[in-house]
Amino acid sequence: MIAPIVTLFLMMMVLCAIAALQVSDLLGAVVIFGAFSFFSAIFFTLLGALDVAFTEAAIGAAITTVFFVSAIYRTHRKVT
Amino acid sequence: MEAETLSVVNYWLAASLFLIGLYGILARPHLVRKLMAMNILQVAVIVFFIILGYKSDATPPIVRQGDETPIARNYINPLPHTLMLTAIVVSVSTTGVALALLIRIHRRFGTLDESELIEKLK
Amino acid sequence: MEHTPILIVLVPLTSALLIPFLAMGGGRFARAGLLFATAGSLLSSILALRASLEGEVLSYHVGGWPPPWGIEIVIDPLSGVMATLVSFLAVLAAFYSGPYLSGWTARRTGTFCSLFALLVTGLQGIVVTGDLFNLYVFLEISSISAYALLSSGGSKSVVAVFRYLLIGTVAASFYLIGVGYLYAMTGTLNMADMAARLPETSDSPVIVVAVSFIVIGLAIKAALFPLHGWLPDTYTYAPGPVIGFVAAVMTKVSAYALYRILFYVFVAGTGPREPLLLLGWASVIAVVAGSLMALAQKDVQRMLAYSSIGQMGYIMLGIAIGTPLALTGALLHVVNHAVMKGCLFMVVNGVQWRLGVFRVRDFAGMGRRLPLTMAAFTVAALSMIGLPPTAGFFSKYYLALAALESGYIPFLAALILSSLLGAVYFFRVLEKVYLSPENVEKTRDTSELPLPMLAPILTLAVLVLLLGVFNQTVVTELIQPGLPS
Amino acid sequence: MQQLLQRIAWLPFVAAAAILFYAARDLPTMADPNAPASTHVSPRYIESALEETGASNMVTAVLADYRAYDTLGETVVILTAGLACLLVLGAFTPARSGPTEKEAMPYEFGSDIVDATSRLLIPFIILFALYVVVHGHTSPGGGFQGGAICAAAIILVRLVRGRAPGLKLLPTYTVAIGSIGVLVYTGTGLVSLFFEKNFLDYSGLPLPFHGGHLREMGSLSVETGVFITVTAVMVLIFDVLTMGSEE
Repeated sequence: MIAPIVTLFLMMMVLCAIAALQVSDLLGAVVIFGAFSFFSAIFFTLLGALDVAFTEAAIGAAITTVFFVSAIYRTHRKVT
Repeated sequence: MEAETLSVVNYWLAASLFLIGLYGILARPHLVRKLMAMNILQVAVIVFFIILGYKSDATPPIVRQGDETPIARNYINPLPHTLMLTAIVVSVSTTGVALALLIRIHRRFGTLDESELIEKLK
Repeated sequence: MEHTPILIVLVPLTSALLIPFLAMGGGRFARAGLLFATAGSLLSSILALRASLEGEVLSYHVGGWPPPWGIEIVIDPLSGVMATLVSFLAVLAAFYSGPYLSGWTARRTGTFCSLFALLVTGLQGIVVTGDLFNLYVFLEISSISAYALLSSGGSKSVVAVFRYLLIGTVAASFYLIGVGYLYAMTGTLNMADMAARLPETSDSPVIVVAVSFIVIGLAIKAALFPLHGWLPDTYTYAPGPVIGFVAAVMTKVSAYALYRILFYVFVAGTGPREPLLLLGWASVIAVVAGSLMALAQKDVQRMLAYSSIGQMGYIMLGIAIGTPLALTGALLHVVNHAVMKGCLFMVVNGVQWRLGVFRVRDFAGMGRRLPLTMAAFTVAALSMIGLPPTAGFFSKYYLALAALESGYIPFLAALILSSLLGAVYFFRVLEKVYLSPENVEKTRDTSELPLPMLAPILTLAVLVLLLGVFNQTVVTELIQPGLPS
Repeated sequence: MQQLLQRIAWLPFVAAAAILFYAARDLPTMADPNAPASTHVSPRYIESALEETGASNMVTAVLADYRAYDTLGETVVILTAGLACLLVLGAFTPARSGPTEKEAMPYEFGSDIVDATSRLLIPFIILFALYVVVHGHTSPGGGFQGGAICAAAIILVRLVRGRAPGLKLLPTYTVAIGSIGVLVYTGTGLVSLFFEKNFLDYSGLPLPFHGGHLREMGSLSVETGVFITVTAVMVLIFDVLTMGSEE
């Protein structure tokens, strides 16, 4: 039996993904992207993929976000 | 029956993530945004694989203390997890290289908008 | 010598790891390390090829785990020939890069050489692997190193490469999702094991979808026509020593991977045929469109890039027809095109490096200035057009025969049309080279290219002729053992 | 022509959507224990990983032993990315004379409280990273996760205290450290090559262990290599992204 909560988290991920592509402030988009990664980490935990969740949280949510932020700091932040 | 519906819904949501990523790469004009879309696309593939590995009524793939003879039915399939560790690492590597390229593009052309960039290249 | 299969990958890999340390002693050591990497890979490839030609498929179990649990490296005549081809061109490109790198700092040279060795590692890894996911990993190694190397040619190349990076990652994700579908249906990732288990499920639509995704993914990497968008800009602005190698083998390795999966995993013919026919029509368009667009270019390097798109169409056409004759043609064309395109790109980049010119009209009178280089260019160009006795004629001949034999007349027409177009755009350049007066100002250094650049160019030109003259031997000894039984 | 291509760009999107949604219905039902993926290759990993490789975490067993060659490739991907960043943005402004206070803080994140907190936390974060690597065999974790955590700790130092401590680990050194990590990995594999076993077959290692235990030591050594590479290259990429410029 698959818990509907799995589906719920997938929906959250889809919402975050859409938001990350639409928000006009790039830094805000990156933060939403971090949330997206975090939701996916929880999703992986629910499906028993503990190692993947761990890696996604450490690499996807933390390091990728830091990379994005440092690159945005060196370019520009606002877009239309 | 309910399980089957839910299963298809999950596959569809993973497919939607993939499509959102594809849409972002094709249609969003800003290069950083395209890069984010690329990451979403890769997470979609990871989600798909993790769904494949899941088994009902099974525990995460770590042998329980005292379980002398582990039976395949009782543990979730570890192979997709392994493969997706690789995929996550690949995606962060690609992102790093792409951001380095972006910084250079911005230094040279002063913009990261695709249409402005095409204008400046002419 | 049971370990030769793994050495094909390991030698360039280990050298790539040592090159950053060698570079601390100076750029020359880094270049020597690169030469060692490519030469070692070539040597092991030749040894493995010889062993596999004696009739036995070498299968190497990495980690001592038997497939499908562990990862298997497979050397059959097909992958042996491919590995030899890749490492041979890598050796030549390593020589060729010498003068180009001479002005760089030691650290940058070290990074460059290390990445080049990693590119070779990635391509060789794709060629020899027997595991679908392992192929993905090495695809990414080769792609990431190629992005970096191709972007070292100036600002325009960076923009082009960024686009290539996005498209390339999409392609890899497409491939990976195709592999995911296959894994869901068969539970295995080993190619041979999957081929054995697929017939049980081959009527499922999921398999058709999986084939489509894998074909689309690898076709993007191989720059098949509607999916070629990344190629022209990337190739045009790329730096010399890189493009001579990348243009020669990288798209071919993707085509090879596609061929391997279609004919060794799906056992094409028994599986679904629709994606293959679609591929055939796409390649017909590719052949014609590539040649037409090449005709419209003023920049020689861009012209060659578009011509590559057309030539990839030939290879895909052969794969799509799928008869033994067509496959012979396709595989022969993989070898031929790698050799002649490598030669052409090296010549054009050499001219650009020496004289700083790249447009067709700037090539006027070049035949008197750089006689040897231009002789090589002529040989390779004639081969691209497909005149006997050069190598290009024979692969086109096989493809044409195959198209005729299996009744695909439009395919045959496309072949002939594109050969005519090829003649037009290459003779346009050759006419400038030999018949027009010079128009480059006299002050520039106009002596022949330095030996490290000239030697690879001439080697490739001679090889074009040899492949043509001894084409019968090549086909029966090397190509035909590589066909699926 | 460009306009036309822009229009056509939608076609692959629609096509992909159609086939993705179409295929989903014919995939094996999610969580079905009788799906091919759960009944073919994977049972061996589950049933004999502990006995054959000594790791009770099956993911680590597959990662570092059964499919160690993949993981080697993956580590090489990371190193390649580091080198690639270095080639693209590899020039650093030398700061031998010592940066001024202002230059030392490209980000205005530093404050006394943040500084004190990070000083308190960072040793524990690094300790935790090492724990994650060493315990990868019995609990979730391994070289990648440990490396990422350790890199995060070092990046934290740089964010809080600016450039000055960052320049002590120049990219030239981090890339060398990254290479050493992969060399540890290939070295482990090559040792077994010399003892007449296949590449990465840990049963050939000359260590006083047997069976699963010996293989566990082999994969631990490999994980250490992964840890070194991931840490070094993640820090390298961060440095390049924040301070590098084209040569």
